[in-house]
Amino acid sequence: MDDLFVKVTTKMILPFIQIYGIYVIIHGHLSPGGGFSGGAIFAASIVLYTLAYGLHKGQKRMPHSISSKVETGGILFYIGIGFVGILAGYPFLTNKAAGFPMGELGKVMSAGLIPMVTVAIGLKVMSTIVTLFHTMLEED
Amino acid sequence: MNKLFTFLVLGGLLVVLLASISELPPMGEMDNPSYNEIANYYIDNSAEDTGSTNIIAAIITDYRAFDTLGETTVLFTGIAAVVSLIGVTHHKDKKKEEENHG
Amino acid sequence: MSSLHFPVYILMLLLAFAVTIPLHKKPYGRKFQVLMLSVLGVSWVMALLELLKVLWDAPYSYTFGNYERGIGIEFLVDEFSALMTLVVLTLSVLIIIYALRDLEHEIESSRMYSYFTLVFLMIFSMIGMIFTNDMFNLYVFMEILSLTSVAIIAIKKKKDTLMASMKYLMMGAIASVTILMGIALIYMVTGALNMSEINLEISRVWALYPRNILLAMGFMLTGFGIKAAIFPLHNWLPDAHSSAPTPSSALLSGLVVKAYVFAIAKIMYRVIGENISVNIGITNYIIIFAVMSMIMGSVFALTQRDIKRRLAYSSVSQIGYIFLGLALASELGFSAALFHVISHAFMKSALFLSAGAIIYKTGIRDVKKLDGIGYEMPITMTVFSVGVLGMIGIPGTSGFMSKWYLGLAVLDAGHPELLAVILISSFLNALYYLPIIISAFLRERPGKPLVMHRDKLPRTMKVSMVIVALGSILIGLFPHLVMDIIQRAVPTFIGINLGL
Amino acid sequence: MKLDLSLIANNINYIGAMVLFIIGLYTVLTHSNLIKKIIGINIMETSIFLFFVSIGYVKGAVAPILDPSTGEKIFVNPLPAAMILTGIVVAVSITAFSLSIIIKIHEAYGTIELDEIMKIRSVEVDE
Repeated sequence: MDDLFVKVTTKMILPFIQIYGIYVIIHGHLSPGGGFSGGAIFAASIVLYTLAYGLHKGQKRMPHSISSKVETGGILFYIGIGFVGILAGYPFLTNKAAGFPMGELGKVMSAGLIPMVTVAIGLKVMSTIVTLFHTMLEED
Repeated sequence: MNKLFTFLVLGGLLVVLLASISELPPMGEMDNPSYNEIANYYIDNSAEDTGSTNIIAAIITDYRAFDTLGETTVLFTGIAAVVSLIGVTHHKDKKKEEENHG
Repeated sequence: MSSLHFPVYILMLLLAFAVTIPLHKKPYGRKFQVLMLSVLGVSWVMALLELLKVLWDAPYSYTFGNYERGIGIEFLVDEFSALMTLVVLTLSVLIIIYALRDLEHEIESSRMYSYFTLVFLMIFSMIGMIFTNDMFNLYVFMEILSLTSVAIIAIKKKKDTLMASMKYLMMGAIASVTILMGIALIYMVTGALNMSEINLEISRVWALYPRNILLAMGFMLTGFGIKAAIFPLHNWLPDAHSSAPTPSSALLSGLVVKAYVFAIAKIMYRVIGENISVNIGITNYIIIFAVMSMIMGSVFALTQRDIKRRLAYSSVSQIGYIFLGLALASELGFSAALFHVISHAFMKSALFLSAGAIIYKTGIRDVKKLDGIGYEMPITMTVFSVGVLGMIGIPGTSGFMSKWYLGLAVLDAGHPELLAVILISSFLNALYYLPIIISAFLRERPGKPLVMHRDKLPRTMKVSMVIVALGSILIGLFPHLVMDIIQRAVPTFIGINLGL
Repeated sequence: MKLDLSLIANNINYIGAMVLFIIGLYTVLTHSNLIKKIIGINIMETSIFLFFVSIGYVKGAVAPILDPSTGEKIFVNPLPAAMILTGIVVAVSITAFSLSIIIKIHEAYGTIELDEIMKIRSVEVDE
């Protein structure tokens, strides 16, 4: 895959895909989308980069040491958010009653734990898809 | 022969399934049993309870957030399983040690 | 009250530890083993406290996210699920202690971290399946369990292991899909996912949509039948359980299958309800399949020469006992089935661990070549004999007690012909298990005199095997310890159906 | 039973789901290529997703996203859609893992056709 057109086009559209992915993640609680779809879109950009530039450069973009930390961190963050509910005297993963800031309906900064969880899921999904892709490529 | 047998069995199963459709609740009706007070609760109260306008996001990350924790764990399990099988080991220091000793 | 949160603490401790294992930079070694065992120890203590609390107070429900039952996800912590959690954690601790040394021979050292990640996720998902009172949550945990249980077989990376795990994964995926279809059909008519809510709703809608419930039960029983390896759907189990590393075999045969059996028990009695289950006639079909499992599993086991395959086929027949108890739809039968879940977990783990020890030391898998092994490895063969005697049902072992309870239940339900089936199956058990012990203790291997040796095994393997065997004997001598708890839990399953 | 066309037209999604389910099962059972078997399992999973989402569908309703400016509307049932999101992720994990097993099987046997693998294995047993 050593094609100049592919490489240049990839470089041009990469930021747009990534920004779209971030947008979908951040607006997960307001519009269709959310952590899974946004994470998948973001991961698609890195998969595209790896396809255009080869495995070696792709892995430099998303090294395994970072992606494994992101995966672990995503779940630990999720568990941590859940324990906020217990610390506040409510069951696991309580949102409103546990004192998360609710904000105003329809704004980006609202809905308590939902955006936080969505971001954690988005990061997790992104790194998982990229790691799966890279691991399977490495095998060949 | 074997293929024909499978074909017949699955054909029979398909007939049974299709015949039973006529007795299922019809699709798209407002008064279906599944469109009950639980679904209405989510629609009516999600803005109040969670402050999210996307009701599906409210369900997956708040009402049923524990499911989603399980789901992220499924993803983690998937990647752990794949890495356990085909991953290049990332504990390189260990490997080097073995080479030195061996 | 913070002790309410014990199920969450146990689950989250296991999950948090599991996800941090891949980050360990140091090579696998002593420090990690100590850390792992201490995490398991802490969760074991919490499970014990949980059980004591439930016995002391009462069963309680735990709803996530401060929502009502039905809106959010609910955990129902009753006596039996607390006991089952304790059993799962006890056996997991012992099997992991055994695995510390045994695994070195079976999988690459660079995969150790991966293996323990998967095992911890597996324990996590089993405990989740045991506690949950929500259909879809059950499905999610079940998927984690089916992925991890395949992965801890495939990790050995031998040729036949790969094919066995592929088969297991295929069957497991089909089973998951069918179970999800069943959940969808039930959701379609009840609109609820919470098991207790469905139970309230279903007696009302049953008359309106009988075909729907029947179809759903058909799908779900097929799915769980595949996962729990009931007779015509068992063909993945012998390959998978026999080719896996020994600790995986013990975990899979002892615990994983039991988690699925407990799930089907929940669905038959807590979700659909005893009356409807009997009314649509599925219990009769389950009795037929259970009887076929009991007989055919033993018959297949007779023909196997590989010791682990023989044990695996024996699992098929023992699962038949459990399903028979479940299908009787009476309190006695149900409690006998739950008792056998626990007693078989201990017996089968003891058998697999001791068989694994024989393979570890001598490399012999053929049962015909085990002559005189009892003198070479007396402790191992004693543990094996305890398991075997339990399987046959010699008085004083836990297997005898579960057969006793099952026999009483069968007579109580008015099926004396099934008693004959139990006896025939026990006889077949004796036929394929006893020769192993007899040749091990009484026959001489050519060229090796019958001199008593000490087992040349790592201490961790010996200790864990002996404790599992002692647990099995303990349950056999004091069955009331377990039975009382089960009998207190049975009313939460049977007889709660309000309508009809 | 008289064939009623409106019955078919009204329940076309359910019929489609059932047919897809059987097609998937047929693919899994009859094809000897392992990748095709995985595709079959994916078809079965898709059929369940179709079935589940159809349960939540209501005629004339819109996607369950509140819009404070337009006010009250009929929404479809949000719960099945939320569950299907989880189901899709589960399906992805299973597919990824089974593909990685297939990679290993190809390494070990040099083929992914089940009948050829069986032939190789029977030869190995004979020896």
